[in-house]
Amino acid sequence: MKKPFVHRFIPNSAPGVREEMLKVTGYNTVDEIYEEIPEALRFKGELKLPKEPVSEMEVDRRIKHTLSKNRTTQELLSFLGAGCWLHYVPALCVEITSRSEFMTAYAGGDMADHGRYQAMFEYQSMMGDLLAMDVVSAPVYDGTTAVGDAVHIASRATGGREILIPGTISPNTLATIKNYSDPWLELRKVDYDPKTGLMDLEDLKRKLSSKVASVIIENPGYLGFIEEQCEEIAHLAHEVGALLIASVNPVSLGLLAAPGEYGADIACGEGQPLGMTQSCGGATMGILAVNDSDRFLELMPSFMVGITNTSVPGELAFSWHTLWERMLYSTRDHARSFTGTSSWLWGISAAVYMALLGFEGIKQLGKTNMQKTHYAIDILSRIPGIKTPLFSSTHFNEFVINFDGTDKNVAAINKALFEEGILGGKDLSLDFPNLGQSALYCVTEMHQKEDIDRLADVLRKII
Amino acid sequence: MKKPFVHRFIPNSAPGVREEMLKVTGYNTVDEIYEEIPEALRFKGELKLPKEPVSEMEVDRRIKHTLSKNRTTQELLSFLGAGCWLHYVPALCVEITSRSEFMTAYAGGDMADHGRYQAMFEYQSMMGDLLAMDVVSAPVYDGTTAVGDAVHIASRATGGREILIPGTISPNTLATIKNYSDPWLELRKVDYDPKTGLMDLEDLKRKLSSKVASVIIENPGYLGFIEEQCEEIAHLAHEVGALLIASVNPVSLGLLAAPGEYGADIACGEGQPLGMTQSCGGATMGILAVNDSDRFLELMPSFMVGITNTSVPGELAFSWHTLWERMLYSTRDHARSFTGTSSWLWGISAAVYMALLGFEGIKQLGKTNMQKTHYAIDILSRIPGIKTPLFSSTHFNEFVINFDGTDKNVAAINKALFEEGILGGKDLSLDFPNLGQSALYCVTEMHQKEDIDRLADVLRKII
Amino acid sequence: MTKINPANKKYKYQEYADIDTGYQAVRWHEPVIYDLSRKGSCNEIIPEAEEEIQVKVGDVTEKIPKKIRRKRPASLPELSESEVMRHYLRLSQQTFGYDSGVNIGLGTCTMKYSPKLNDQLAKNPSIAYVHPLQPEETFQGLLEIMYELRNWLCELSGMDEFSFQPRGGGHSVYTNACIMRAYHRANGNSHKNEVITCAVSHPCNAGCPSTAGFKVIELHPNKDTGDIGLDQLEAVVSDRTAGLFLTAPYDTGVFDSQLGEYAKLIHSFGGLVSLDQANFNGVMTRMRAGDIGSDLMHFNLHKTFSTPHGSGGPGSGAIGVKKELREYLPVPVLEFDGSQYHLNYNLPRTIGKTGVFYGVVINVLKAYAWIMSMGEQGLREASEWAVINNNYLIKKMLEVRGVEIAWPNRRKLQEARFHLQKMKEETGIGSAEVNLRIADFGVQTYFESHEPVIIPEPVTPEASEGASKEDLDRFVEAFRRISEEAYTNPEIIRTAPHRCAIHQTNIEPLLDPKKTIVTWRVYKKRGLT
Amino acid sequence: MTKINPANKKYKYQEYADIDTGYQAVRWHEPVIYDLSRKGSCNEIIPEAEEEIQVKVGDVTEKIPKKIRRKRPASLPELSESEVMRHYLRLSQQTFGYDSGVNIGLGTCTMKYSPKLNDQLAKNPSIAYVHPLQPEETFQGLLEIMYELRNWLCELSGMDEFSFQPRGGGHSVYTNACIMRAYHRANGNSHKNEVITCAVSHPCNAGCPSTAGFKVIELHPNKDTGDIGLDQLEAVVSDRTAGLFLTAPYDTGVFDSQLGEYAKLIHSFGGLVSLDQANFNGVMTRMRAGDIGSDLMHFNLHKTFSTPHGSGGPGSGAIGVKKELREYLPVPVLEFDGSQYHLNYNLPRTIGKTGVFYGVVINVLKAYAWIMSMGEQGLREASEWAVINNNYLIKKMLEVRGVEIAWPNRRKLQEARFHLQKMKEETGIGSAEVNLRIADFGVQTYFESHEPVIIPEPVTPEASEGASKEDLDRFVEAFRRISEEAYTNPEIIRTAPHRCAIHQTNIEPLLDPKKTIVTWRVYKKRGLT
Ligand SMILES: Cc1ncc(COP(=O)(O)O)c(C=O)c1O
Ligand SMILES: Cc1ncc(COP(=O)(O)O)c(C=O)c1O
Repeated sequence: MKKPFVHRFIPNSAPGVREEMLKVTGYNTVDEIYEEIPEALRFKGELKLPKEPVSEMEVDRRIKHTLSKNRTTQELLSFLGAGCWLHYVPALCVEITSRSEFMTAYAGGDMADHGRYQAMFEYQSMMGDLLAMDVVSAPVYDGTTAVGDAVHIASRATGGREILIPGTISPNTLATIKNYSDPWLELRKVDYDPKTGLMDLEDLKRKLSSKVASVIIENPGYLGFIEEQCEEIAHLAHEVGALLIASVNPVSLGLLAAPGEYGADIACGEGQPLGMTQSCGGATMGILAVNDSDRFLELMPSFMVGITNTSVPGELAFSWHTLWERMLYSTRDHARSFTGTSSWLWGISAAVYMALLGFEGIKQLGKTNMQKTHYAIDILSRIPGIKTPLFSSTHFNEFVINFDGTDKNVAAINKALFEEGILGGKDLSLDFPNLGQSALYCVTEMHQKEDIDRLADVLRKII
Repeated sequence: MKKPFVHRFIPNSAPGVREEMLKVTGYNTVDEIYEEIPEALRFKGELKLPKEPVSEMEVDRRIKHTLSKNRTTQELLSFLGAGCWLHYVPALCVEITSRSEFMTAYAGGDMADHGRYQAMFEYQSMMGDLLAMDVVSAPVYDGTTAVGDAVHIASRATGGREILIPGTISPNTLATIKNYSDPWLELRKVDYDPKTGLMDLEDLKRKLSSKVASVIIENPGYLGFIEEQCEEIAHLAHEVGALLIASVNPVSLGLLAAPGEYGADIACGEGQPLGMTQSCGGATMGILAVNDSDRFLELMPSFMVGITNTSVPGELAFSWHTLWERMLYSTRDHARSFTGTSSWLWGISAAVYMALLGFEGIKQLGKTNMQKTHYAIDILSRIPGIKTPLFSSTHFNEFVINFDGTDKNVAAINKALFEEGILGGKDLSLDFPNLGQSALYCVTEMHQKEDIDRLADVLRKII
Repeated sequence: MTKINPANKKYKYQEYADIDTGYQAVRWHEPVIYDLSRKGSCNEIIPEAEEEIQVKVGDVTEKIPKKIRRKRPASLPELSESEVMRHYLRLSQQTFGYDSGVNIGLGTCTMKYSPKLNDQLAKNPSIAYVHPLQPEETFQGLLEIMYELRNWLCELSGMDEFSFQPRGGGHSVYTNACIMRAYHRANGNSHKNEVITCAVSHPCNAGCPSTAGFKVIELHPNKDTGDIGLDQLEAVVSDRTAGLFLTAPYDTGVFDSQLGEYAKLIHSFGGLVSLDQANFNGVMTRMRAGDIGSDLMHFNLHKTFSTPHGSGGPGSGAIGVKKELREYLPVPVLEFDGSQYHLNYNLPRTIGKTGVFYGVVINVLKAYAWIMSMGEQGLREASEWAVINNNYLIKKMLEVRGVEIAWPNRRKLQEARFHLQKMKEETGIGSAEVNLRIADFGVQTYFESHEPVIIPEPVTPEASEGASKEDLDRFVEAFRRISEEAYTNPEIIRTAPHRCAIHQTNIEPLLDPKKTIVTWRVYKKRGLT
Repeated sequence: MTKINPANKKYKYQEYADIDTGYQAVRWHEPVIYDLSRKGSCNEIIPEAEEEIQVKVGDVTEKIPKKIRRKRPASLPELSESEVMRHYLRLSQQTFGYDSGVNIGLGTCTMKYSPKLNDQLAKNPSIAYVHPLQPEETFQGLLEIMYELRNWLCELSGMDEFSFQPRGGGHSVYTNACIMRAYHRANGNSHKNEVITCAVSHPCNAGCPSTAGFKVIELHPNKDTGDIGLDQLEAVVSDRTAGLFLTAPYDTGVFDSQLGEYAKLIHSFGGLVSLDQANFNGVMTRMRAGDIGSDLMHFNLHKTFSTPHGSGGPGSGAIGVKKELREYLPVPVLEFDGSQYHLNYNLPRTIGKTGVFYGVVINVLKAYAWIMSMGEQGLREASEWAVINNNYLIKKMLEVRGVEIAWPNRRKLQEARFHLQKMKEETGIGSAEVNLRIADFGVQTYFESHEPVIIPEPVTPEASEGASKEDLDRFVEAFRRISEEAYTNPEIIRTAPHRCAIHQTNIEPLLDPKKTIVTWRVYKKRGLT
């Protein structure tokens, strides 16, 4: 008999249970069962792995020790955004998403897991209101994959093969959708106005044709400015039968027109600002929505929780079986999507966030962000050698600083800032070489006036 | 109409609700109701308080900022114990005690709150097993008040007026029970053997008489040694009709005899090691238990959850109405206790802790503590000028270091240690002047070998 | 809009059960944890000492003298981690917390929302991992918070100094009794050994002075006014009077109109006044104990000041005293020298300690965060809302057949005492029975009354500012439906609850010390009898 | 010892309801959050900008061009904080999580205990407050953890490099398909545009290559063996074959005995093999994808490696490739130079990105902590237990009347496909019906089968090492009782559930795009039809 190996994560590993259970199975040893794996395929070598189990306390100690090598945006003063933002995470978002039931549920039936289906329906509904869109799916992986999904929807809906994208598109999004559109679609950049950053409508018109499946806009743009021509772009796109995909920041929608208001057919975005910590970019959720049109509903690739009734009159219920046949699970070899397990927990976080702040709260949040951002722009723009904002449009909570007027490049400036405990904005010189030595700065509600002043002081000192 | 003041903690503060509700009440204004307070008693002055509400984010920011001025035993290497110990807090204790239902429930009925009553019964049961006592109450405030309660029980059970206490008793406990025994009882210290720290049985015999209500022992003693004469002390006490009160460290009971095993009539202790963080001494629970004897049961001052059945055959239930008439709520002007709201949440933590570790786990924990402590004693005792352990008895996880052989006092040594990031042991020179320049050191499972080695190195350097 | 189960208006309950309420608690039928035990299951939470240490010191447990070694292993249950988690998760779900739903029933408890932020802040390592005996300069942040709260509470109470050492309301009143005792002794007045209280103050106002050795004189409220009345007080006050211990407002909801006169009278006999303001919730910014003659008083941070009730604690008491009594406070007292915060132990007349260290510091933090969140304006509004909510409740409750109120002539602040004497007479259903049934409606049970039960068949709910109109309506609706049942089908009530996790609990054996069992080990030996 | 409600053996259910199971979920009848809205309620979570800033910049929102300003306020619900808390607390209680109870039903999901420590560690500010674009040297701790996990997964899989960029299993297979596409293109083999998979591999093995533009050939398992068989494969493989996408073991629990041969065959045609080892749980340390010819593969950290399922994510995929394919991986790849960890973006042949940043880093941390907790020994034992538990379950399930198993001649590892064809024939009750009823027994529903449904009336539970014998017995007991009902009183099953938070859901409208409603705003407009 094998010496029992009792492990805290294996209830049956208590002494005696193995024998008792093996007896029922009819096998003498578990190796007998493993004979099912052909001899040749079985692994018999040595693994370079830690051999022994480690106690909980020791795991805690070691990992905390390792993590303590990280420096954080709580300790450092960070102006990094570019797809992952430092927003306040309400205590309730943490409380609710930490609830064991939500944290550990998975794929249970409509009735057994009714609570999380209702929560997800509520996420979809509130997000629908925020976006002014009628159909919202459970969150997909992240904001970039949401655009990827949107691109597929658009091409299938229109039959078009071209996707027009803004010249200022987020490099992350671009990299992702490059894969997604391959081999179905061709991405073509539309020029932007170098002064305002806005989409060049003339160039757009030039590139629009019946081959175009959709036009993508980002609002606010990756470079922080507000794209104000949404309605015109929608109109131009629709004229040639193309769709408008609007990728938006949900916390801007208290102030900015909602995609549904300017005629977007598909809306997407990154939901991380809705109650998720930065987590090194590891806590994200993709927002995906379409208008309530038969044309798009069945093209949604991801789970949607629908509302329905039950055998008891008056009782409402929620189910994830919504249009099951459109999903990968059913379409299989003809699928045009792959979203399975995605980001439901963060959808619940977003639901809590929206319910907690309400529309007025989100509006106020937007205002706070804009005011702080404009304060930063204002005082930074006074620093000799600095040009900001690089674009003349209105900015939401990110903006570009150009350092060409100094004798330092962004890398050097960021290094110098870091020595003062500041994380400077994202260096744009690689992704946008035509912007010269520019960096993308982000200011949110989390920045105090003195933080911004400190940035200005230090910048003044080092450039 | 008053401008509505909408606050996130006041659901009705939404606009319009006040008017609607006041109308139902029949009053025009709330001031009309307040007229019930006689004019002369009403406050009309100015309060020096922050006027305006503060947003959640701002509260979070300010308090984190203030707290960041603290230095912690995670960052500093701490050897402080003396009533509040640095033990590992299992993740499950945090998880369970953070559950909203447990965190926010209070005084609901047996059936509405059945879960927490069952949890409390389980705490009592597991603690009873650990102590080998048949009657355990829900936790009282802390380990010192538990001794205070014990003293009352003993005097009421025996009619005695004297309490004999160990010469090495914890100063905190002593201070508390001085109040508790006033005016009912007289505390008399029993000498201890200066070599071993153990209770001087000859002195005990001298002081024992029919006037004695009880003898208190601490095990391990406040000064860290194991009191090994418990059985003899119990015997001697019982001979004169006095009771034995044993105040014990619950995590020592994997190794040390349980109070019930050596004839203690009342057991108490501080439960903080059972899954509570140090929290500046703010997370404590008093363990209180007696033997299953009619003599004591009704003298228990605190809530006890009893087991019973229900109207449905076979169903077990739990109730806090146990012997209601013994409680303050009923005895009122003849009460000999005052425990109301106490430390139930920590009782649940302790239940989780005991269930999670099991007896074997607690035994192992004790062993780890003892081994590390003895390792510390061993290497520290080699440092010239240091005498440790001051007492020759076996130690559990605390021990006394005497620095009389150095030219520095404890205060100076602790200061020097602190400069190296070490929190030295508790200075005993005030509470135990006869021990000279001595300090009480604590070593637990949380100390790594290199921590102890570092202490030794630094001590060697500074003395 | 009453929100009892709106979707369910058309629900044919009868199909599934004979008695429906629009609510059903979860029923896990979860066994006592011992019955989940599996021999040999264990969880490696704590590691063994490092190899090197083990080699160096060996099995030091053998150094423990035989006679003091554990003899028999404790028969703790043995489960694996996930099973422990599952078990307590289920028990938590079978617990009706504040967040779970309407908690208006629990009068005198001041059930209100405990902000989650505050709970999270209290777990911050910068407080969780502070040892109380660290040098003061290493936890100035915490001391600052404590000192600020002290300042705020001084303002709110009109007192001069505060201590947070007591860990609850009873603990506070007791500590105040100890201070009173010390004060009279120090002034050579050891003969002052009587305290006066009243039957509608929280029982600890009688019990704590008694525990501190005082003889307690208990007055009853006047049948007509609900006050105790100066006449009664004059009849018992004497040179032996050490002090007066009263709750304000009373558990009955009556705010004694002559408090000021009582204080003067007591003072004229050299006594002190200790006011129990655990239930301060209706009068914040409206009255201050210190202004109306209190020498000592206390707040419950776990009531008015929102710290979570933790299933029955940790609470936190905050005692306030006038400056003359400061020197008697338990040590240490907080001080601020303009730049640093200190813990002063050097109080020659201190009563010493009534509990360990500095009290429930985590709750001090939570109360501090709560007041900061409210601001003075918020505190004032909170009290107003407690009062409006309660008066709304009164009006609505009195519309329910069989429900009456004590001292209807008095305006009530944060709570009121109702009673069901009429219902009892007419149907046989009284308060205890209704309380069995009410949780079936998905609202928390209610507090009936402290002893002595002066008003028979008492019902004492309390609607803090945390209650919404919808909550109040739901609570009243439950009462209305139960009243209907009382008059039509009282058997439903007598056999209640039907919608809780378990069924009607038989408390009879728990009232008999011969039958009482509070641990599994005794249950295993004796079983229920 | 079967622990279905032992106390309740003598419980007269009939008194209270006609159908009892020893379980009842909570029923809050909680409205949709919009129906809890109160006009004007709001919560000050985020402050306004500081006075000075406001004064300085004014209302900058007016700078937003009119045409892009929000036109109509979103009609989000308005509740106060405690009401939001209560609502979601209740919804959570109406959710049957892993910790809630037996989750054996969910085959292919590998439901196991997610250690709470790991969840807590993932909230540590040292990870929660790291921005992905910080300089590498400021998050070496995190990179170290990622790199170590990479090393461990390389060992466990026999692959040479890992990427954590995919955020789930489907995402992983898709990313692998992109790599395969890039590889063939880079080698001038753009004509290789067919992939082969089989019907009992997870659907994403067909769907993801399809999404990546491949033509997908789907084989069916052999009726007798459950394998696909070399003959079938030989019949479809060709020069156009880009690769093979298989799950191992199959969803049916069958471990294809000819995997090695398939790989050789595919390789001989210049194709690649991508193995889906999301369900690695039964074979850890027993077989390695890399050793048996896989060029690409993936694990689901949210299955085998214990990261919590989060109600449907975040999950985390980990894709492993052989060194020849490293250059195609999404960027950045992790590197270690002996002292520092790096994120290398400089991979000339990279497919770029399939998702943002570095993947679900918090799950990487949790998986790392889990493997550390287990050690190699623990991993091996966990797999053994998954296999023993499953085989125990098989034996017990087959004792239940009407339950049969597919491919009974094959030994099953971590899961098996049962079916109820006999029960359906004999009683009219099939798998879908039983699945309606099972949650009434306080256990989670079960996974039936992926499409295509090759085995009619399928039932696919999976007993990971997290299941106890008692759990297994309870699950089987539920099946036994339902089977009894099927043969005696099938109406109970057809009208089920009776013990859940709600009643039988009508999914019919949700299968019709004309009727489907997924947001409240549309529901308010149209209502259910
Ligand atoms: C007025 C009053 N005083 C004192 C107390 C006692 O408080 P505790 O339970 O914290 O001892 C209470 C608690 O209900 C109370 O309402
Ligand atoms: C074998 C297998 N492959 C792939 C997947 C898909 O994983 P995900 O849901 O993370 O996309 C699953 C999930 O059930 C699976 O079991």
